[in-house]
Amino acid sequence: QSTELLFELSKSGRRCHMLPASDVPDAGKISDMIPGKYLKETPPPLPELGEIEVIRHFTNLSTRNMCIDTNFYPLGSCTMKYNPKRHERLAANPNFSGLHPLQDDASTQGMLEVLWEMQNFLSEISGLPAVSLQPAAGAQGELTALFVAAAYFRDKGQTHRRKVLVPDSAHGTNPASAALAGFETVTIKSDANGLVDLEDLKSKIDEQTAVFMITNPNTIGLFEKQIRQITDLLHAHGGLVYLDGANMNAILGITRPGDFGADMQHYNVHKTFTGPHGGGGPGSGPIAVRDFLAPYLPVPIVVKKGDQFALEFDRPKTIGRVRSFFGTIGILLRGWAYIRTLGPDGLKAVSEHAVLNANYLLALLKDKYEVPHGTRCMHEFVASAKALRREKKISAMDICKRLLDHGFHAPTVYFPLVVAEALMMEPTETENKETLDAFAKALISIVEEDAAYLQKAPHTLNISRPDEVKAAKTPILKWAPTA
Amino acid sequence: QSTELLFELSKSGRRCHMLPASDVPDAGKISDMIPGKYLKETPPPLPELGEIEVIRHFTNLSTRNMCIDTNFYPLGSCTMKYNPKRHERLAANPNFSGLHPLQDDASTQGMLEVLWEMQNFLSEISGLPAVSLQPAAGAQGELTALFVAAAYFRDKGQTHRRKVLVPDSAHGTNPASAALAGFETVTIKSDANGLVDLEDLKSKIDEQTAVFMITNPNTIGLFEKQIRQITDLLHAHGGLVYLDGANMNAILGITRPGDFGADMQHYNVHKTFTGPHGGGGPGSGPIAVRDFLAPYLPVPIVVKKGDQFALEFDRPKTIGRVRSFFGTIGILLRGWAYIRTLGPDGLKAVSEHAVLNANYLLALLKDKYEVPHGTRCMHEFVASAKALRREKKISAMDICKRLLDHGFHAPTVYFPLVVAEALMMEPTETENKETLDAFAKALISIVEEDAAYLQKAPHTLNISRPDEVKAAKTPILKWAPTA
Amino acid sequence: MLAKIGIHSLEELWESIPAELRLNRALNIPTAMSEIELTQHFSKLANRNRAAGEAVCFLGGGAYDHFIPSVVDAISGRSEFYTAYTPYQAEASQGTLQAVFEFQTLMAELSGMDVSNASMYEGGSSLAEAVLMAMSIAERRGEILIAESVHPEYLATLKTYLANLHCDVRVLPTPGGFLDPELLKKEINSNCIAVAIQSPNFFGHLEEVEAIAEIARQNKVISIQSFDPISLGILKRPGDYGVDIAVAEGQSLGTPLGYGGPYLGILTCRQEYVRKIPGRLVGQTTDRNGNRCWVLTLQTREQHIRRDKATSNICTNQGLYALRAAVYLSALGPKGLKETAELCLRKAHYAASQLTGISGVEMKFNRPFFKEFTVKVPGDVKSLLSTLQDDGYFAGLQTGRWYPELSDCLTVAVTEKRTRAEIDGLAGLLKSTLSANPSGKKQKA
Amino acid sequence: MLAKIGIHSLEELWESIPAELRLNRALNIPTAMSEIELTQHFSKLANRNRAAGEAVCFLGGGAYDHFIPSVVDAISGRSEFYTAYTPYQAEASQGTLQAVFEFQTLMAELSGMDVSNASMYEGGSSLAEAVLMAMSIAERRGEILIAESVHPEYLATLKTYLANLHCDVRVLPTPGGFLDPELLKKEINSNCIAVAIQSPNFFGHLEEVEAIAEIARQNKVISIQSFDPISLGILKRPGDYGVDIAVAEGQSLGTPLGYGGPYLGILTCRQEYVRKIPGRLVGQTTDRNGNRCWVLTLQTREQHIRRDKATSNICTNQGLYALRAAVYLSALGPKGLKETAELCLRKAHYAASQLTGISGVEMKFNRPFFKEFTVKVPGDVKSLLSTLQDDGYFAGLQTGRWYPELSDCLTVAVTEKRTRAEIDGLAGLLKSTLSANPSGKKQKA
Repeated sequence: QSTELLFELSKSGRRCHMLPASDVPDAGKISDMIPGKYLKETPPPLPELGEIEVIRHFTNLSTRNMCIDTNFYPLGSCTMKYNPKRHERLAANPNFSGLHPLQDDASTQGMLEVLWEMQNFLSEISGLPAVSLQPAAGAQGELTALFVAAAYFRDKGQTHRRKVLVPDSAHGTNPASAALAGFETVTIKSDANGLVDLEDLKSKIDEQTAVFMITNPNTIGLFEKQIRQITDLLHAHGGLVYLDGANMNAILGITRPGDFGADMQHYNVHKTFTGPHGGGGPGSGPIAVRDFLAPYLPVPIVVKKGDQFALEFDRPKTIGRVRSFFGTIGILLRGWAYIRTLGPDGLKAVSEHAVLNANYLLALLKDKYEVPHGTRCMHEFVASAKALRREKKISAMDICKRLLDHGFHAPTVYFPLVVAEALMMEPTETENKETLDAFAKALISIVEEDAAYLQKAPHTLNISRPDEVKAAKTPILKWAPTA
Repeated sequence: QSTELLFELSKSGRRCHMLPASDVPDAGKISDMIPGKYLKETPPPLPELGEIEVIRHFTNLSTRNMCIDTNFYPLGSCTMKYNPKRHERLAANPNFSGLHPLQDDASTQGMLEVLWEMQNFLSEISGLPAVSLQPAAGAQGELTALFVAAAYFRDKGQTHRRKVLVPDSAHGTNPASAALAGFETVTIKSDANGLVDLEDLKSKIDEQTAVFMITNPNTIGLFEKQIRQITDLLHAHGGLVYLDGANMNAILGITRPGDFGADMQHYNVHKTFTGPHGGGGPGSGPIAVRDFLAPYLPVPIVVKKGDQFALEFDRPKTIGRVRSFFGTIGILLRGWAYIRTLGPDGLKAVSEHAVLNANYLLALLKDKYEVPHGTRCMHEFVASAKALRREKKISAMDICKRLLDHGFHAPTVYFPLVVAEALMMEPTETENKETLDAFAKALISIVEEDAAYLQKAPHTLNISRPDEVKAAKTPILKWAPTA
Repeated sequence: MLAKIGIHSLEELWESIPAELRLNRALNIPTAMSEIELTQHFSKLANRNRAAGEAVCFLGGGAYDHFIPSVVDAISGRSEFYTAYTPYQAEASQGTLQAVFEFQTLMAELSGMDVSNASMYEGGSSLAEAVLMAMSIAERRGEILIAESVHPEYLATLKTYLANLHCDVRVLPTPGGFLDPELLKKEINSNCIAVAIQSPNFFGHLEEVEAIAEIARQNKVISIQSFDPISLGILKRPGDYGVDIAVAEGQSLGTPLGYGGPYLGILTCRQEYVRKIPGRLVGQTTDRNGNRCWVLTLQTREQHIRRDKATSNICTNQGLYALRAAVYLSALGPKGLKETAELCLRKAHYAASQLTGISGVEMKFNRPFFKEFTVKVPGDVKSLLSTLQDDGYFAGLQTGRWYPELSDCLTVAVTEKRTRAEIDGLAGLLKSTLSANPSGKKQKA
Repeated sequence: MLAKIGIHSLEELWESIPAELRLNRALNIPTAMSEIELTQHFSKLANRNRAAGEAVCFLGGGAYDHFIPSVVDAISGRSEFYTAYTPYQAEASQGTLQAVFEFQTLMAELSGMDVSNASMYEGGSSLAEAVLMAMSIAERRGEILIAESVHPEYLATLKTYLANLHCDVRVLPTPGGFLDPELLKKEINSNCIAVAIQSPNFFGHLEEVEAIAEIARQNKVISIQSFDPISLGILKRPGDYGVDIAVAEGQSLGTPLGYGGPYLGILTCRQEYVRKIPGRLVGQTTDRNGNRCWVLTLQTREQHIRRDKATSNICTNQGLYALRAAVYLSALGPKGLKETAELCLRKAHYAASQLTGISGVEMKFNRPFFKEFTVKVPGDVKSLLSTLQDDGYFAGLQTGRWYPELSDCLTVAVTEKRTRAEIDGLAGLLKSTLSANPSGKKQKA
């Protein structure tokens, strides 16, 4: 089907959505209501299309995507697990989706109860008592937590704490968030086992240290065994430990950040509690913190007074807001529904199966693919195509693109940065054994193929490899009639 | 993606939908409630699948279909026009979709008002005063009308009227319906112009004639100009005229069956009033009849008494029922919404554009494709590949299959039977000029291709041509473990 | 476009329609509405309906308030399924064809029968078509026996279908709430073509299917059973009993109540009758490359080829609702179906025990039942129902609407969705209503 | 699977987690619910909410009850869109990439700006990110001027974002209901980096965008406007006024009210700032066969490559809601957008005339407005609103909640969905309430 753009399909005079005539008494021309200097004669040059054209265009576009409902999607760290359909049905309930954010609390008691429960659930799962549901995505959750940390240190008069320590295997948002919260970033090395290099940490920690941002399990898929020593060290120096919660899927009901010494964490509701990813959002990034950090959380927080729920705004030490209105409700509702349908045993089973599947896939692959950091992992692991590249001229990217031909989305590549030619694979708990077997078989068959053939992959998709350099050199970011 | 069957994907112990535990007091074993002789120890051997497997399976299956939302579908006589999305939203309204069919009328006044209006709309559009919305599909509408005719003649003591006359270009359901209503079918020939051969009709009509079933515009896409003479002739002999309403899309607000002499007609709501076709149903086949036939219509009918609506069952001469409950409500609601959003001008515009599009397509094709019955048509026309077959060994079927490669669904082929190598094309009013141009271009390019290549078409779909003879010879109608 | 056609105005499109036959006025229907107006108008109409979801629904009688898992809507809402036509072009329709083939297999497994077709309109006409099929198998006209405990609307449909075919329908009385096999033995004769029953029947009770199928077999009469798909999670299947043709209303398998339609007709039969089966069939075959694929098959049976020799005129069927049923059963699996059936059974039996615990309320028939049952209640049933409805309960069907001799009865259906609190609520309300006013009419405040 | 891994129990999976750190109890959360139970429970919760659809909604303040055409839900409900991830693998994600490229183009056309990114979280943080972007353009720290008439929650967000960046936010008062350009001229100085306004502003009134952009330009200060997408069907666009960065809450473009999220942040700017734009960008390129295609581009700006030099940490954005906006605008087209805007305008002005026709009610500010306006009412606003709500009207926002000096005001929003009957209903009820009880408190029966 066609890939013409909306604008190319446009024909003057075509209409899809029709509006009713005005039913209020005619008050004359528009310029009688608003002075002409504010008005524009003609509306913006949007495309003109009939309904069949709108629907065919976007329906056909949709078929040019892989997605969880059609393909296995082992995108490490992104936790692309199946999104239960019951969540979609609930989130569409008009008595939830139709609430205006500025209605009074008396008219939103059902909503507030869900949100209040969600605060409690996230608190219990992290082992940290206070929760803010406001952040719009994981990265904003990180940032919010660092705002909280900055406010805390300011409140304590410790404005000299300017440093945020970040492992070299961390997500790229960590240092970016630190910078935006006004901190300087110090990188901590990984050791040969892929864990935080304790000696390096010790050498860099000092009285200027504000926060250590750690991902645990880390992005290599390993549990930081020395986590207690690390958190003790930070606390001994008056610093805080921030837990990047991107990998929470591995430890639900198994171990809790609050119990291993983290002071703050964010969640990716859309990963751990399976909000659909929407082709790049919306996310939702609630944070949980220790008691002494609670006063700084953004407002509002849901509180329960007797049997009534209310939004609490009156929190004098709050950092304020990181967005307007309450938060990414639609995703929070799905996360709440997920937790309610799984219960404590189900949540623990999620992590058990996520880790089981990752270890099984690792076991299937380890003879053919180098996995630099051991033969066991948590919910994901990182293979390296370094040797393949050297010996057979097969890069991680070539493997990825060829996997697409097999009907599998590619793993995360070239991340974390500490592994050369990294292929970061996270099968998640929702995939079955047959899928993992088929995926491993495809990966193993690929390394036997001719490198020149792989370099031209994919061979069966809508397009071949795009020219990314050209895209960046002279960016074309919108359609223009002459383009 | 895989085409394994559900049953092949099944693994013992997998579950998708979970049920709650019983919340009523335990009354013991099942066999304490129902004697063991009625019970089966093990449930039927249904497949066992997780939710991700169910969703991936059917989602991937869906991508192996062409449909209106992705492709042009010029299936003559089937009227595959675009189905507005607003209809789907309305039909899902829980206060309509959640009504039990045996609720009392007081609790269904909104529903009854819609149905009452729909009766009136269909009456006005056909020019026939009485309507039954009960028939489940067009074919059942035909049958119901013939039941009505039979009851009418029985009531009048004219049980000798045993014959139903049917043109040779008629839909196959016409004679089948006649047979099931206890009539004998007499075929009326078409003349050289593709219209009913008046002389043949005159020679066959007699006092045993009960009904003449006519499609107008007929399946060749021509308006039966002599329709008034035909209907007068029937009436003069004491017979009734039945109008097959499959082609109503051509004449909405232009001419009315009641006005040109028909006594009964059916509608295909899913064609004319754009209910989605669902991959082969549901349909909805209401009928409209003259006053003197109204007493025989199935029960119930919606009536309005004061400002209240009610189902009327007390109609002593009724033929009874052709199905349980009211009818195919979901499709009727969509049809009602279509009529309400188009209004009188919009409905007329439907037919204008349907006929305009068909004539335009005909004009584009007539130099390359033989169109045996003239250079003008109503909403559809029938081309013939007879000459192509003779000269280039290209059959109608080859053309069809090759069109699929171009991203167009095929026209109706080998129907009507009166045209050799028939290609029956109905573009409908919802397609735009660019689509018709592209379709004509594809059709024209095909006849220039090598016959051997065409005979192997399609080349780009999920499968090549299936072996239909094998399928019919030893039918495999269900999966079996050993198959 | 006009120029290409060679005309100058849209008016010329109609030149083949004689002027005197044209409608020279606008249709007398309301003027066009925008989507906003339509939505607002429809919403007002919706508020004049009271859906099953807004009251506690104990209504059955062939349409049941079962739960529909969200996966069913998710799949049937894909436009590749719902905006496709009948899969005439197999190469462009493998999605629908494979799904229907799976539906056929599921129906055969569910019913224990050998073969299923691609679906029928709904339960009532399925039964009528089964009888037509029996006539076609018998190759003669003759008498059809049918139990009075079959759904009265199915019976009415059957009578309409047979009205012109010189084939009598004889209704066998069921005073005990089921067809007594001894009665059948007496009534069956060599003129009979088929005997039709429904189990569980309209009153909710089980029929003696095994005995009836056996009597039919001995008399060379085709046995037809209309069944409840959900009940087969725990009950023996038509195939286990050896019936010849088994039909059903498939609404329970993932179709909304929808005021009665679209529903789903199911028709299954023994292998030997496969070429007599009405409607469409999907068969497995291979393509030219040897790949497994599916096509519409045995179409020669259908009316568009055999035309006036057809024994059924069914053409379009219920493709989308067959898909829904396939997704529903895939989602439930054997354990889910069994658990659903068991919940229905337990809750219905609990409801029966609670209702019959009320003074004056008793079971009408002493017969096993699955999810529906008929009780005798004191006073005027119609006003009793109306009172209960005012308090938020659709308490059951007024049995006397179809069976005048059962005018003191109420037929109550209980699905897996009903909770103990709802059942207790109904029982409590019924009790208080009856004790306040034994005539059943609530005194308005 | 255990054998393949080389372990004997699931417990062994956790051997890398020190035993003392493990949670040796079940999580203290409620036990699992089936879908049936969840549905029933959620339905009870839903009944404790009163949605905008169940009352007549005149609430605005950055979230508006606009109509959402059914095509929007139909497309965004396709799982190929909503269950896909960020389009990192371009070859397998052309659907999302092309849709986002179309979104970017639509946003540029809508706002009259040169470039749009792939979306931001929502309106408030978009404004904050626009200011961060301005700081990055200025390559220095300095003062940010912002009109008090900007949405108070956007202002709060901005302050939080800048709290640690040594950059002061100075709020310019708007006593006349808009930022007076003369005031700006006085307050602007060489330390300023950016000036931010919202038009239509929180009170519903238009700002003097042209004058303000001009003053900013003359002072080499970045001008930032937060706009209302719907208003641009009739109003001059940010690009027409020459603002540097234009942001918006895109909720009006096909996103449900949803109690405030997910919403859609829009960020557009002039071409010269393209490499300073935060968030993702989709660019057009060609594949190896020369076919036009789309990729994520200019990713070097993003934090996962620049890491600690990033000036924004935004990563995941609002892909699905950008898609919804693209479908919404495609469905409306230029005429639909204009008609929608005109309906909002006409109905809002009618509502204003009806409300100010009531004794004691008057416009607070004498300024042009689009679909929202602020009136002064007698008596206690909070109890007045509560009274009107009891009668089915969400009559407006209590302006004093954010502006204590406006405690006698009500801000009323009117979309194209509001009918004359609803507006008359509100006016009638307000009149009768006020005349019955000038304090605004309705006497309960």
